[in-house]
Amino acid sequence: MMKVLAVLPFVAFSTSVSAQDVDAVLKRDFHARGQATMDRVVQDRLQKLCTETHDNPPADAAKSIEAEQMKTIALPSGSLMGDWKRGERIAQGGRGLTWNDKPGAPADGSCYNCHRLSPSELSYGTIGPSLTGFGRQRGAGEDAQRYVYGKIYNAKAYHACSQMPRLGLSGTLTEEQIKDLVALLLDPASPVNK
Amino acid sequence: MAGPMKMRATWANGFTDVRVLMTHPMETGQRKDPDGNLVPMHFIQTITVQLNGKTVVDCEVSQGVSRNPVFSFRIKGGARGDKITVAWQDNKGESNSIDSAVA
Amino acid sequence: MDRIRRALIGISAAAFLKPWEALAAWNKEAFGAKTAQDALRSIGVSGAAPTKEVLIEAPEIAENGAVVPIEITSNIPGTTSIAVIADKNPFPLVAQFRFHEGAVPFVKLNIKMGETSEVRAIAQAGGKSYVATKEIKVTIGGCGG
Amino acid sequence: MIRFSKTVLILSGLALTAPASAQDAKKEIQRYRDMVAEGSPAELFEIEGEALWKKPQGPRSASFEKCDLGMGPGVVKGAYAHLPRYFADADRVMDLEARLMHCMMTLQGRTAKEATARVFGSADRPSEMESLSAYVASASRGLPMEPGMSHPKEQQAYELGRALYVHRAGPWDFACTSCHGEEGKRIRLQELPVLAKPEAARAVAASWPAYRVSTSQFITLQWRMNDCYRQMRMPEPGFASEATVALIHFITVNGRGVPYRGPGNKR
Repeated sequence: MMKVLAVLPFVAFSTSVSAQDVDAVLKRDFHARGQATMDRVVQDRLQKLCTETHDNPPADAAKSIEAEQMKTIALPSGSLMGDWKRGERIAQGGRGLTWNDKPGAPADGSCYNCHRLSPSELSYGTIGPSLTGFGRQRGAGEDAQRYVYGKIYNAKAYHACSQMPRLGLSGTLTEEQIKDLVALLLDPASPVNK
Repeated sequence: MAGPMKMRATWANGFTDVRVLMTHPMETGQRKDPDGNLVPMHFIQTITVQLNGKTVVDCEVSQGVSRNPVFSFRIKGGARGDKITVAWQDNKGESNSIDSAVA
Repeated sequence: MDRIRRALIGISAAAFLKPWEALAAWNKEAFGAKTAQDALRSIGVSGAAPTKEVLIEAPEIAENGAVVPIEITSNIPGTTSIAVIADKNPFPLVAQFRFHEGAVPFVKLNIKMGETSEVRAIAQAGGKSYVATKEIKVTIGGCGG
Repeated sequence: MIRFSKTVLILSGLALTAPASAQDAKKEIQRYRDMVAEGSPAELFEIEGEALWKKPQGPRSASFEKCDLGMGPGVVKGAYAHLPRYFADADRVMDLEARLMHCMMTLQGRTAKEATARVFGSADRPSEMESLSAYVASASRGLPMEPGMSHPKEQQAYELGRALYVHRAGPWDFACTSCHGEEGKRIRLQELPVLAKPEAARAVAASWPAYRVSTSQFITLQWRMNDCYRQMRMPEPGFASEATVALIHFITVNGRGVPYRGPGNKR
């Protein structure tokens, strides 16, 4: 058995590591630093499900999680359109919540890390879909505003194992900042829609 | 004491190619340290390249050269075993030099 | 101080110089210039003629402005110097190289660029100046590695 | 040794217009990386590291010259190519930095606290660990990467690394796979290797540790793990801990067989 293992490292081992093992390792090997406290290593129900299923949860489990996450989204009353210029700055920046960020200081959205937005920005990521022209295609109506606000606040309400952070629920972005990002995506004057 | 330098001089097809690495912060005087204090200007200003003791290239450079500078020069002629010397001096008067034989 | 040093070097016997004592003086005025024009004036260049005989080999997009590799070759016979200027840098003149007998007018170096800018290479030969220009875009990178 | 490449002069007169497409942009960025890699200051760190290797340090005033990196006391050549591996004297799997730390404690008589007080340096002051890593890694250039995979603890470390790689946690719900899970993706302009796959892992195994041009620092895989977890908004992993060594082992085993050509160059 040992010999087989040695020459075939890419097959599954009998020495498999359980979720409990990983939890114990994280609790032992990681330590709190700055605002990154140890409660962050504890998985919630969603994180457990996505880890166990390699981000492919069974449909019913996904539905139940998505419904649960949808309940966390509290839409502010009135217009959800903020200022796209401030939104562009929030989309460009990548600060917030790390152990060397100042606790309480405003965070950014890290949007360009994963998405293409304003076409003039050449340095954009591709983990998420391109959002260039998003408002041109979707319009800037109330439904579009609600969808974008909700998606930024808690992307998991739409796809249980989305790789996009729950930027509102996690306390990363404020209501005002999310509105500014809604404007960046939907405002006809935003460079995203030019 | 200045950090290390490294040089390689190679002869091929009638030319000697010289590549030299220098350890130097090349501070612009505009960068702040983690405590928010400006880091004073500190950068190499002059460099000479000599072949067997005779200057073939001399350079004046600014803080606009990247940290840990790397330069390549080319000399017509030269021969294996010739001595190449590269020396620098910075705005604080610190200096360093290295020599090696053409390979 | 520089002038005193230069004077001292002038009177000392060349045979006893340590390598760095043969170093040239530093053109404070040119390197302190805040515009490309002022820098050029300070190194004695006016009305440089655009040319294809000075080649700038550099990427059109630099992933990081802290290190922008640039390689310059002058094919103009009798080239005695090459200056490198990044127009939008706070101090545009980055370097000036003087080539003596035996040197090929060629240099490769890494420069800093604060933002997207034209980079110029100015070659001097036979009392005339020639310029090549290339725009280099500076971008924001990922998380490094 | 300086990797010297002949410069190409013919190209420079061409292509003076701005890149028109994403394809051109990609090509230009590759050209940028190639040109930067031609003159890597990584070699300056190798020189520093060699001096540190030979310098007596700690309460016992000992150098690293009797440090056993797995090939016998003092053998540097080829040692990096066989790491991480199981060490019986410590009864655990160690990567290069874990082993250097072990030598600091057992040979030089330094405490764990002192040995890890400053493991990640700055541009102004590289850490001892970084310079030593540059030196030791450079002595494996050209040799195939063959991390240990025969001891049960080596297999356990690999499995722990695999499990950590997909483990989602923290306020942003990230796992390694959030960025390094799908091929062809990038953050900003940085391509993201899928480290569970041999093709991508080989490039990593062959080139780390490396000089990072954006910060003028020499960076190691321990630094990479640390900074990834920072950006995942997680608490800090212990330096050379079982968790970080397991991840490094997972990546290196996935990329094994490739000749080492580092220390490399990173953006």
